[in-house]
Amino acid sequence: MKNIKTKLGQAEFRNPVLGASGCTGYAYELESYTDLSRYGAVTLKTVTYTPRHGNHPERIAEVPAGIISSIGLQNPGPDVFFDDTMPKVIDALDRDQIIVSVAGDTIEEYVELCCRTSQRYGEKIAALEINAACPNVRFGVGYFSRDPQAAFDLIETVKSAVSLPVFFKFNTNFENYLEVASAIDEAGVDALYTSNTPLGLKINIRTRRPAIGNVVGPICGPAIRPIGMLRVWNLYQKVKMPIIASGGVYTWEDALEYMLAGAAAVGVGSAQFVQPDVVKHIVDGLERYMERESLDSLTSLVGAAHR
Amino acid sequence: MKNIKTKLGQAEFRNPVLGASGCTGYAYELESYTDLSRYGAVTLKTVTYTPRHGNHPERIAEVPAGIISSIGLQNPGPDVFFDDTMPKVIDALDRDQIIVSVAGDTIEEYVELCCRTSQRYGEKIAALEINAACPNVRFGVGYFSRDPQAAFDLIETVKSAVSLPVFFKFNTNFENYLEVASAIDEAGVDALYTSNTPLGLKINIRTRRPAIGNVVGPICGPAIRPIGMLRVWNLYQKVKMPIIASGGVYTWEDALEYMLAGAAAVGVGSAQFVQPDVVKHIVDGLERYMERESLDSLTSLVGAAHR
Amino acid sequence: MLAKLIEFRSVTERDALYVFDCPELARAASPGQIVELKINDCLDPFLRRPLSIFDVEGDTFSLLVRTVGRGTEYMTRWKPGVEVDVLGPLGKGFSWSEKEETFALVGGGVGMASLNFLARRLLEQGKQVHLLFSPKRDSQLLNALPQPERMDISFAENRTALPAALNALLAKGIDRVFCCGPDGLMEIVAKTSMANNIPCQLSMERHMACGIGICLGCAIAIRTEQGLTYKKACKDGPVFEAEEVSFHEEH
Amino acid sequence: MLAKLIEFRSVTERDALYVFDCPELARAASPGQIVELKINDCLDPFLRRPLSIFDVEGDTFSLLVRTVGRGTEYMTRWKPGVEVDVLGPLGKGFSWSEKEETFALVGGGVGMASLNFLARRLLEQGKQVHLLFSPKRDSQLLNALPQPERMDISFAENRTALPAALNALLAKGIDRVFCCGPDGLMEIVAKTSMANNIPCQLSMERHMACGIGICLGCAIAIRTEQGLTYKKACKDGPVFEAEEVSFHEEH
Ligand SMILES: Cc1cc2nc3c(=O)[nH]c(=O)nc-3n(C[C@H](O)[C@H](O)[C@H](O)COP(=O)(O)OP(=O)(O)OC[C@H]3O[C@@H](n4cnc5c(N)ncnc54)[C@H](O)[C@@H]3O)c2cc1C
Ligand SMILES: Cc1cc2nc3c(=O)[nH]c(=O)nc-3n(C[C@H](O)[C@H](O)[C@H](O)COP(=O)(O)OP(=O)(O)OC[C@H]3O[C@@H](n4cnc5c(N)ncnc54)[C@H](O)[C@@H]3O)c2cc1C
Ligand SMILES: Cc1cc2nc3c(=O)[nH]c(=O)nc-3n(C[C@H](O)[C@H](O)[C@H](O)COP(=O)(O)O)c2cc1C
Ligand SMILES: Cc1cc2nc3c(=O)[nH]c(=O)nc-3n(C[C@H](O)[C@H](O)[C@H](O)COP(=O)(O)O)c2cc1C
Ligand code: FES
Ligand code: FES
Repeated sequence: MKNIKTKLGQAEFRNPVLGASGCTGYAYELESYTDLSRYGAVTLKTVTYTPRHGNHPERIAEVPAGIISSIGLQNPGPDVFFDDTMPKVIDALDRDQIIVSVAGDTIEEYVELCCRTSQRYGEKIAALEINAACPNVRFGVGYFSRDPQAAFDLIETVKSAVSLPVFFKFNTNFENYLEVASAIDEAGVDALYTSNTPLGLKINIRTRRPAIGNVVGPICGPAIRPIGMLRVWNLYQKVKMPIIASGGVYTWEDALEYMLAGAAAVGVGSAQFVQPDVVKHIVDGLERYMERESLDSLTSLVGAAHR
Repeated sequence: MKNIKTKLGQAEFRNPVLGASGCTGYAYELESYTDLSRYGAVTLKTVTYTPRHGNHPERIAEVPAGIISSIGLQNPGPDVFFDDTMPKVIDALDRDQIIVSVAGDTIEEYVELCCRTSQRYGEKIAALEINAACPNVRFGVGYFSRDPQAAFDLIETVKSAVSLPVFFKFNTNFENYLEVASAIDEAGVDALYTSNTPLGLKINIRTRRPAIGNVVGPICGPAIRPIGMLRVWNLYQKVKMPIIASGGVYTWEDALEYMLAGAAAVGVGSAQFVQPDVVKHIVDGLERYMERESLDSLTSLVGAAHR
Repeated sequence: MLAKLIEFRSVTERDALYVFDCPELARAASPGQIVELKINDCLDPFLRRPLSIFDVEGDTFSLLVRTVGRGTEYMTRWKPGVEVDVLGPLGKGFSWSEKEETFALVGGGVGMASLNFLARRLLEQGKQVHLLFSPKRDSQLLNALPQPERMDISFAENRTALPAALNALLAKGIDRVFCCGPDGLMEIVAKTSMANNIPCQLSMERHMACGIGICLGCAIAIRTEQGLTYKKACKDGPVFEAEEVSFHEEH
Repeated sequence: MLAKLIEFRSVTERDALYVFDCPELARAASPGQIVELKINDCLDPFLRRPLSIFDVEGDTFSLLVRTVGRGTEYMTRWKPGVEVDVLGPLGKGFSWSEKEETFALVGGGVGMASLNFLARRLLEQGKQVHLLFSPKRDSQLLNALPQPERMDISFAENRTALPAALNALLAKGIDRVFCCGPDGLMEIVAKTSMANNIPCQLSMERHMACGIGICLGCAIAIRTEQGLTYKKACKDGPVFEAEEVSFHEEH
């Protein structure tokens, strides 16, 4: 019997293909385009401690095999999120499919958001995701992604405050990403989620100005997959916790490639913009592959390229 | 009268579109595929202090909108280069089109290579290019690209040893690339040449092993252009010397985009693998653009997106 | 969803009309809505392209497309018979009330695309349609209109001449204004209409990644009682009320 | 250079024959040479694809292509009439001397592709051609051969059976062996031929970026008197002498 179920720390998912935060909306928007039950899970758009308008347009610029985006974490804040959004999410997804992503400017804000989520919806979601790419009021953007001690403190505090599984989503752009990952590993997170999106710039040659209102933004999409692949490869050799890899997953082959490099699961982001039912196709593809290769599970393939 | 001539420090070229080292062979191989006189210049494949066999195959892996390569600086070494290769190069290109790229493991090796080149061919070439991406025997790969002091010493020593224009080609992958660039700026180089190629990995899902013999290799091609664009943007704000940008240039629009970001000239690399006459097309395109926009020169556009 | 190209026709040197057979989409579409087309089946160009529905007739819909970049250039090479991957109809289109009788449609260049389908529906309901087009030098575009004789068509030489031309038109007694074109033109039309106290709807453009409301890439600054906020061009729009759109203010 | 596809024919479930009109290339080609095809005009797939010239007749050349990945899959969608961007003929092909009369051509799977054109030229010169094909289960591929009746064709069940089959063939008196197939098969053929003191040429495959000698991506390890060195499959090869190719040794 082939089994595509995927355990990430304390959390268990129906399959290893997850909708990535900010690229899957609140899932219910996709209901008429795909079969939502085929998602391993969906990480909802990050909710921040206070509502955020987001960045000035243009927010999207196409680049070869990818996009530069600059959304600025636009979201309605926790009150609207809990009262209006979550009920619709719960209608669209099963409990084991819902991951709530939170971000704050301080550890206290993160913890409060986690606690509120846990109190209100703890029974109805699968996990919490700490988006560590948020600007820190004192130390700037990505602080919790680049300071091992801050990352450790953040996770340790959150873990002791809630009993839900906790994922740590961070950006591997900083040279010390392996150190940060080690700190997280020690702090006892359920899974490490990598975004692997380097910063980029595009200039509009007609206006002769940056194409993005904010000038700079992270690059996502297949273009950056080989970068993500290398970082997952390196992380797999460094840490023990399961890795969720995002960055350019478009086909089942891409998902498999990340798993061979060491990812236990993958997050699918911008591919959904182009093909809203892409997650279903990836899961179908992985199942067909297991069939063809007579694999009972994909677990044995995780990190297999290292062996 | 439109004038597309390009001054880079002491060196002057017929146009700002250069064939990048390692992607243009020794130029004469391209004679039957394009009009070599349309190249602003060609940087020849890097010659190292001692001959190098290069890396074990496979050396090439295709990725979305680019490739991972791992050549390992294969070259026949200076004796064969000077005696057999250079005469053929001189037959194929004009003096102002020839840039010789050198690399050593120590400053002494660099200097000796520069002096030998200068003595033997000083009258017959336009410039020397210091490939700073070479492994250092003591401090590992990219030492001269990541240690500002080492970079400064290297350039200062070379500049005082030869009178030819000198370009410094370095990789912007290290977090301190702006510091390194500042050091070079002070050392008084004629131009800064950026390669902008992040490291990547691909796994062959059939063999379940890395696709490249060497596991890891730099990614080049359009996929990484937005990364290069941002780094050139940042460098332009930091340094005074002219910048030569490489990384994903394929069309005249790409060349123009780099110039708007701050590059005085561009290096065209892997695009030539796909379209051996691509440099001619880029130069034609820039000339047509100047015509259409009634521009006398492109100089006013260099860095224009900052203003 | 696949749509089969059944006709391709040049309208001007840089604009072309594409007619697709796609019953499901054609039947569901309403004026002002858009489609998102996949240009080819590889990763370059990466994103779909958002285009207004120019017309609907029976099982077919058409697009009026200006060739401006890689994607639209690629489209000009499509041959009838090709099947194209399309999402749609998407977004919220134009709206009006039964009581309103006379409409001014202001089109700026290829922005005119979304107004033709609107005109068709208005005419079907026996309404009166005035089309004001700017800039006049682009008027060859109107060759794409299937029923020009049923509208009253006038021109503004350019943007400078537009306020006067629109004022003249509004003076005839217009119940509602619809506009689609570049931001600068729409701002003029919004101001002029509001100054005349005539309701006005604008069809807004933003670079889009998804077209279906999941990326928040297509932000339009909207005035609300609580201050400025961003709405989605692809889902809350592309059509917005003129009063609510903020063309300049930042937060 | 553009080559126009004039015929497309399935040979097996996963192999197809493509015939192109391209006088310049066809006239210049010699057996063992390759072409580099651009799959489409966008950035994905990025690289050209190297393919052996399967045959040349008058102004046309043909390719026998196994569908294995994105690029070759894309090719199967080409319709006759399409114009494809091609570089070639590239590289150094097979060579033999006038005195040699009897040849063994050993093909492994679709590696057979480069041997058909060779067979044609040998037969034109009145030489005797023995084709040994492995593995037998792939023999449907031989349906692509235009003149099978003019060769003596035999089979090896698989790689294990190959040395015996080749020894039997060589025993008939063979002047030279040519081989094209997977590395593992070529190594066997090289060893067996050398053991019999019969000259042997191999057509080698490597991932290629440029195909024209400027990237050094297609390295083949070659034995020389000064030790191992790397040569370029695209320019110095793809055909090499069996003695010079090193299948295993690293530096
Ligand atoms: C709601 C909406 C409706 C539209 N309706 C029409 C129409 O009916 N007819 C028509 O000709 N054009 C229309 N456009 C503009 C059209 O989408 C762009 O011209 C087209 O995407 C350009 O693609 P390209 O590949 O040729 O150009 P490129 O410049 O190569 O495109 C690069 C990227 O920029 C985006 N982009 C470029 N220009 C625009 C633009 N003006 N607006 C939004 N995104 C842009 C592209 O979608 C792509 O992501 C509409 C745009 C929007 C947002
Ligand atoms: C000198 C030479 C001659 C060849 N002749 C033929 C022929 O006549 N018929 C035929 O069917 N095939 C031939 N091949 C193999 C053919 O080039 C590959 O099967 C093809 O490139 C695969 O492309 P893809 O996009 O379908 O596969 P993908 O796996 O998607 O290709 C990805 C990348 O890997 C490269 N690649 C994949 N497989 C190979 C391979 N076996 N050898 C070299 N590069 C590879 C591709 O060129 C591309 O760069 C030849 C290869 C070489 C080097
Ligand atoms: C438009 C956009 C919005 C995003 N918003 C968020 C977010 O709110 N929180 C988060 O953790 N990641 C966010 N991301 C990052 C994605 O979840 C994902 O990690 C990244 O895009 C890489 O995956 P991809 O290449 O498949 O798109 C966003 C990405 C994009 C493109
Ligand atoms: C196959 C290959 C070989 C290269 N060899 C060299 C080299 O010898 N010396 C050097 O300075 N750069 C070398 N480079 C880097 C290129 O010159 C260029 O900076 C880089 O590829 C980015 O440009 P591109 O994206 O246009 O390819 C090489 C790149 C490739 C792909
Ligand atoms: S384009 Fe994605 S939300 Fe509108
Ligand atoms: S493929 Fe580039 S040198 Fe052979």
